[in-house]
Amino acid sequence: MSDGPALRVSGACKTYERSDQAALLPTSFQVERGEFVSLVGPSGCGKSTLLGMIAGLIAPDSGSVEALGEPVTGPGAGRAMVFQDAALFPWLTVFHNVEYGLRAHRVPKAERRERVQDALRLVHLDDVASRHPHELSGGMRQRVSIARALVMRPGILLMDEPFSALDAQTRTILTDELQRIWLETRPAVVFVTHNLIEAAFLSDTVHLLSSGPGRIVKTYDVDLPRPRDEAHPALLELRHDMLDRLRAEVGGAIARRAQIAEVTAL
Amino acid sequence: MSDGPALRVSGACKTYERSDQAALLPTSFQVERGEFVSLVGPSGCGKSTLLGMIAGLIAPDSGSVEALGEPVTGPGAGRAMVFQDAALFPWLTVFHNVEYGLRAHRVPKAERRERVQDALRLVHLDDVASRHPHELSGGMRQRVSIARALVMRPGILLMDEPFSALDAQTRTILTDELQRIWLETRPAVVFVTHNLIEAAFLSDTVHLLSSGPGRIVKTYDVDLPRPRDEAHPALLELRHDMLDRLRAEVGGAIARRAQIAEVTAL
Amino acid sequence: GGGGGPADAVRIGMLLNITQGPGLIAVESEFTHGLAGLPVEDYLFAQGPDAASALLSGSLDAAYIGPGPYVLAESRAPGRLRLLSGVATGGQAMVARPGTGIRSVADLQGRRVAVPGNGNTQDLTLRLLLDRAGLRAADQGGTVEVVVISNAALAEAMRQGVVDAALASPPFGTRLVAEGLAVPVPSIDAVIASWRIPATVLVATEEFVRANPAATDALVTANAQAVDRARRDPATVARRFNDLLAESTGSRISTDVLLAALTGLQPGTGIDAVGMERIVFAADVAGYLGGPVAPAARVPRPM
Amino acid sequence: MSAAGGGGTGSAGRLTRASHRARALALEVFRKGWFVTLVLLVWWLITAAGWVDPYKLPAPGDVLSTLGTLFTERALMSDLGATLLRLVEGWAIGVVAGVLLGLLTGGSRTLEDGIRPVIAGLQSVPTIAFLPLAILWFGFSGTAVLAVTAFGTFKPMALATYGAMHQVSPTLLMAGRALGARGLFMQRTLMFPAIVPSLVTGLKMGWSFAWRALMAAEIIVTGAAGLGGVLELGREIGAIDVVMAVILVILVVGIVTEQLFFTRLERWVNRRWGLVGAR
Amino acid sequence: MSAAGGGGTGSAGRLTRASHRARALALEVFRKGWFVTLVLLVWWLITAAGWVDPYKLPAPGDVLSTLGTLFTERALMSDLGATLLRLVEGWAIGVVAGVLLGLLTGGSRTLEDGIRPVIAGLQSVPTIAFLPLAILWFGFSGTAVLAVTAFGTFKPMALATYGAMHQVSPTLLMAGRALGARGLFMQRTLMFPAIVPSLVTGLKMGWSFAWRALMAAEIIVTGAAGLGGVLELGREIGAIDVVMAVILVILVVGIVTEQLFFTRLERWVNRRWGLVGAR
Ligand SMILES: Nc1ncnc2c1ncn2[C@@H]1O[C@H](COP(=O)(O)OP(=O)(O)OP(=O)(O)O)[C@@H](O)[C@H]1O
Ligand SMILES: Nc1ncnc2c1ncn2[C@@H]1O[C@H](COP(=O)(O)OP(=O)(O)OP(=O)(O)O)[C@@H](O)[C@H]1O
Ligand SMILES: [Mg+2]
Ligand SMILES: [Mg+2]
Repeated sequence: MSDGPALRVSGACKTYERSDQAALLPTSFQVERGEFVSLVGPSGCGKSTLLGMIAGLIAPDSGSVEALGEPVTGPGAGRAMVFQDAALFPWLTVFHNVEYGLRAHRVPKAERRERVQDALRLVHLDDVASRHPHELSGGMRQRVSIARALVMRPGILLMDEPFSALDAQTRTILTDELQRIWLETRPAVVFVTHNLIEAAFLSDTVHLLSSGPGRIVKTYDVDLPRPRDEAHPALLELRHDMLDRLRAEVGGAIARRAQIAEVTAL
Repeated sequence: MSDGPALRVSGACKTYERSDQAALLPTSFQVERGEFVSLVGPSGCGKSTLLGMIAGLIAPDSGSVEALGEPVTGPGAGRAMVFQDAALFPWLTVFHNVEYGLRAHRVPKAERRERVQDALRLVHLDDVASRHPHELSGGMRQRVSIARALVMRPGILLMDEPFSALDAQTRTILTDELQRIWLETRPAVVFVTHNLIEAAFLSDTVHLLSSGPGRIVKTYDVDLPRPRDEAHPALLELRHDMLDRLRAEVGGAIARRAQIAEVTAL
Repeated sequence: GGGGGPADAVRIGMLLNITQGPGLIAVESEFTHGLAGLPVEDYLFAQGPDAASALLSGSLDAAYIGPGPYVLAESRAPGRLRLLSGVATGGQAMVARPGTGIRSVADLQGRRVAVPGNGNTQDLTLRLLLDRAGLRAADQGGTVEVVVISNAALAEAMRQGVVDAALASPPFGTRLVAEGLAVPVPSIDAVIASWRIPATVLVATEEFVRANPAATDALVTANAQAVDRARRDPATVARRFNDLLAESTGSRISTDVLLAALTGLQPGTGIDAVGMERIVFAADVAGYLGGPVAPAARVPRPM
Repeated sequence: MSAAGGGGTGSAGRLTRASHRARALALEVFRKGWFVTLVLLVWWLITAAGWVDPYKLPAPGDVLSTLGTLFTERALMSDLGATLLRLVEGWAIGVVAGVLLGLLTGGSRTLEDGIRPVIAGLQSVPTIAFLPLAILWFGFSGTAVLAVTAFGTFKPMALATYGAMHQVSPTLLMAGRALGARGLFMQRTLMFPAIVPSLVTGLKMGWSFAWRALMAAEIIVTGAAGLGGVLELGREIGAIDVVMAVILVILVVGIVTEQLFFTRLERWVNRRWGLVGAR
Repeated sequence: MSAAGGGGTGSAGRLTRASHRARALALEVFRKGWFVTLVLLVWWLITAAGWVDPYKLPAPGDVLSTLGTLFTERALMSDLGATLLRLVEGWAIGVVAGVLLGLLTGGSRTLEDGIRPVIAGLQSVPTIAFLPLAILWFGFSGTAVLAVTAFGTFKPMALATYGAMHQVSPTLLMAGRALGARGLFMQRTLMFPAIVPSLVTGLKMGWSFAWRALMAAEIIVTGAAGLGGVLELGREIGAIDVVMAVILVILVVGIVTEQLFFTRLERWVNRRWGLVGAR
């Protein structure tokens, strides 16, 4: 492994087949090792597309993605992903869900066992290892999903709106948890969210995207000591800034969409 | 119609079949004509159950609900409901969706037409009347759902997490819209949400519920002039109060649940 | 037709089977001018039992069927059908797989013998043969296994050695012999021929006969003419059969085979009372009867 | 989108697009046709090499020429027409009856719990078993055949309707009830349209069952027009080429109805009901 | 919950609960049994009143006594056994083959696009049409019957597998791919378990098709023991009571397998896969 940045996205862009507009214009940014980066922006601005390209699940039309010093051509053990709806395998127990990626990478059984137990302990779920996903609450399911990613010991952790399906209270609790876990394990993180407070609270850097077509329109640095408090006035102020910017962008996007609608008579 | 309160819930409670715990303990409260009341509380605390009883969709085990001076025994035109996922009929156009309740109540065709157009104008959707729901954005769908309720000219409007499936930006816009519409039409509203800012921003009164089993644990009055601004410090402070209280409640609920889990070996 | 009153057409069912030759040729000549002023509608059935059911359900007025289905229908719905006339007698052939050495009924002991269907002429005749030789079918606790194999599958069954012998309806026995898949067993054929078992009879529903006496008379007369023609000129039957076959499936059977098969078949309007009696007896032995068959039902009762 | 083919004139651009489309079409034809081609090739090879007796597997050419003979001598076209007419009739009756029964009894738990297991049980009895009853009760004429075909369609459609009704989103039903819909109005304006997408899938299944039932029924009266009779006569005289020719006709009809009717219907319904990505 | 029956002693409470349970059971029996009872009653009434000739519709009692005779004198039990054995065998082979084909070819668009329409087309051809071919190819032995039954099951199972694979949540597949699953590992550990709940529904449908195919085959290849042979016997000798007795047996077998096997399997899978309300 080289000592460069954890992740380098260089001019990656994407237009989906049968679509008349780019989902994401050429985009470049960089994530340092151990850095926590958030992507925020209105619905459809290409956040998931960008994350998919980093994960190696979507091939960029042009441009490139380099992760941990190597070009991304497909999924790799160094990058792990957490999805919005947890995406656990309902027929496997918690233990076997977390173990799945290790099996896919042919890790020997004894080592698998140990690493899974470590990961479950990290998210405080070692006592429900033998349950099935449907026997867990939404928050617990999402923690299993995080453990399933962390067990791969990823250099880069990718999270696509991991908490947006949870209720506000559980969400607050899990955000705290994520900060703790990240401080303990320190992967580079790319975190997608709609929740601006969440982004401000967790991140070192926040990229704000806009749609129609998708691109990064502004980048914020958050220089606050950790662990942080959600009610810190600087965070609230940052949220306010981003909200204003977003409202302007969404308004613009809506105007553009209306124009398109007129032309294509949707 | 008498001149009493819009709604009087007296000791209504509910235990679902095959459940070992009450979903809602005997609950009483009152909503004045034209008042905006919110219900907040953790998941599973019985908010939807309470709303269903008011709508006449769920029969309380004991206690009673009185709406616009008459006891509730089933759905009635005086009470209209808006659901979390809009619940539009996908095979009908926007116009016919809004018209549906009027058809069910055998309103003559000419009057239906007029009332639907009025309702659509109110939510700024008169130009998409002939589209189908899947041709709309999430925010537009939810506005159709509101029009579908308002067209019934309800004395009481019931809303169950109407904005929780929307992204943050759309949500903010719709919350503003709802305040405007409510100020124009002035029904009594019972509004369920997880979003504390939203509740504080919109309501005259907020009831905070707690689960295990469900009951009202605290009531807040919000005496601020309208139209309001979301960033008003009094609102932020109220949110903070409620959040603290909720955290305490949720913690308690989790502790209680753990106890139950031990006993029933879930 | 149907409904009890006078009919406006005579609906006649038959099978595409050369034992029904007189019926097949009647359709293109004797029936063409109608029967006592009523037009004839003809229907081709795949199997006798279906034609019998169609008679009982009232959707046919008359039919050419084997004596087996007639007797069985009479036993379950006594008095609903009326035997009008004989059509043909004989025609079945016992054939054996080469090398089995089957020469007499006694040789069938422990063998598998094919018939084309349960309760049809061949099935009943075989049971009669066994009974006279002191043997029993396997389903009656005996040693001879009677298996049902459709005419179509018979050649393949012989080839695969699934059966040792078959009592076949014409022309399928002759065809097996012609194709070298089986050899005839003349001694058994001789016994069967001596029994004068009807191959095809003409029946009508009692209801139709009562309501349409003139048409019934005309039907019996027309049938007699067709029978007479078939007896004098078997080639007409062969040609007609092949035409119908080609019309239905686009293929034909060799005329030589058909003519050879027709030599054992005697068209005739008479029904041998003893031959009929034997059929009833065999059906009883096999346990097929739903009730007794009155003696009066075993002989033709034209008006 | 960036300009395609950079620098070409308008007509050149159009040409490029046309050749693109041609290539896409060729790819499509290959993707959908390679397996059929392969099967035909293997079939032809086996028979041409003489590995199998022709009476067991006639050559593709022989089957085709038999098919030709059937069309000219037997007027297979009118058989096909008669069969399709019966099929559509029986199927339509079965569909309407099944969906109506489902809609009318599926609302009540007592009605459904009593009726559904009986229909499910009957569904496990092959149609062929009911044929003797149908002939006795309805006669062999069109009525019996129609009755059997309709009955064969009715059972799976009723079961599909019950199944679909249980999958309707409870929120949608609640929304309807809250708006004042009740009883027949509810079943007609909400329950029925809500289950249409599931029913479309059911229709295809019902069609397959209708074919089965009809073929079994047509076998009785072989002389009358109808594919079943041809099939049975071919079977009776051991003409395997006739059997294969009829199979071929049924197969082609199956593929054509699937592509021309069911796939389109499904696509239309899915679009109308917003079940595929909007836009 | 508030104390039930207020003030009773413990044993009285238990009694009350027992009587509650008895009442619930009675209600359940009524709910599920009323329709069957009604049908039987109407049947009995019609025949007892003599409105229909007994050769068209025998009385329930007559059918029962025929059933008894069949069991004692015709060894119907061994027919039933033979049929069920063939059914299970043919069905199992068809299920395994269909699911395997679906899993192995459903991953590639080219493979699926080529094969699926052919199978869908074949599915529209009633099994009865393939019988003559099966007899020629596999002989008279049980093999032909088994082949036809397996083939009859194979087609709907393969189609069900394709259908189920298209409905697997793309996020789940993406999660698997992101975790490094590929190729056979992916199909085996992710695709297969993901489609199991849909397949369970498919199994029931396959069973119904297997019955149809088997009955058709047994009716034509009647040499061996089997319900189909008895059914055909009843038809050929015009004994409608035998036909109805066999229908009754098939019906009872259908209901019993549904209740004892499929419903349980479905419930188990749904619980294991978390498809019913978690708790
Ligand atoms: N598989 C696909 N095929 C075609 N278009 C797609 C596909 N996936 C996404 N898109 C389109 O690409 C654009 C960007 O989508 P993307 O999912 O990346 O947005 P997003 O920012 O994640 O939105 P959200 O916040 O709603 O999750 C959208 O316009 C979307 O409709
Ligand atoms: N139909 C039902 N049958 C049995 N239990 C139910 C049913 N509906 C709700 N419950 C239970 O009753 C309790 C209250 O449910 P309810 O839906 O009213 O909560 P809620 O406050 O609306 O929750 P959320 O915020 O998640 O919507 C929960 O424990 C729930 O599991
Ligand atoms: Mg996204
Ligand atoms: Mg709720």
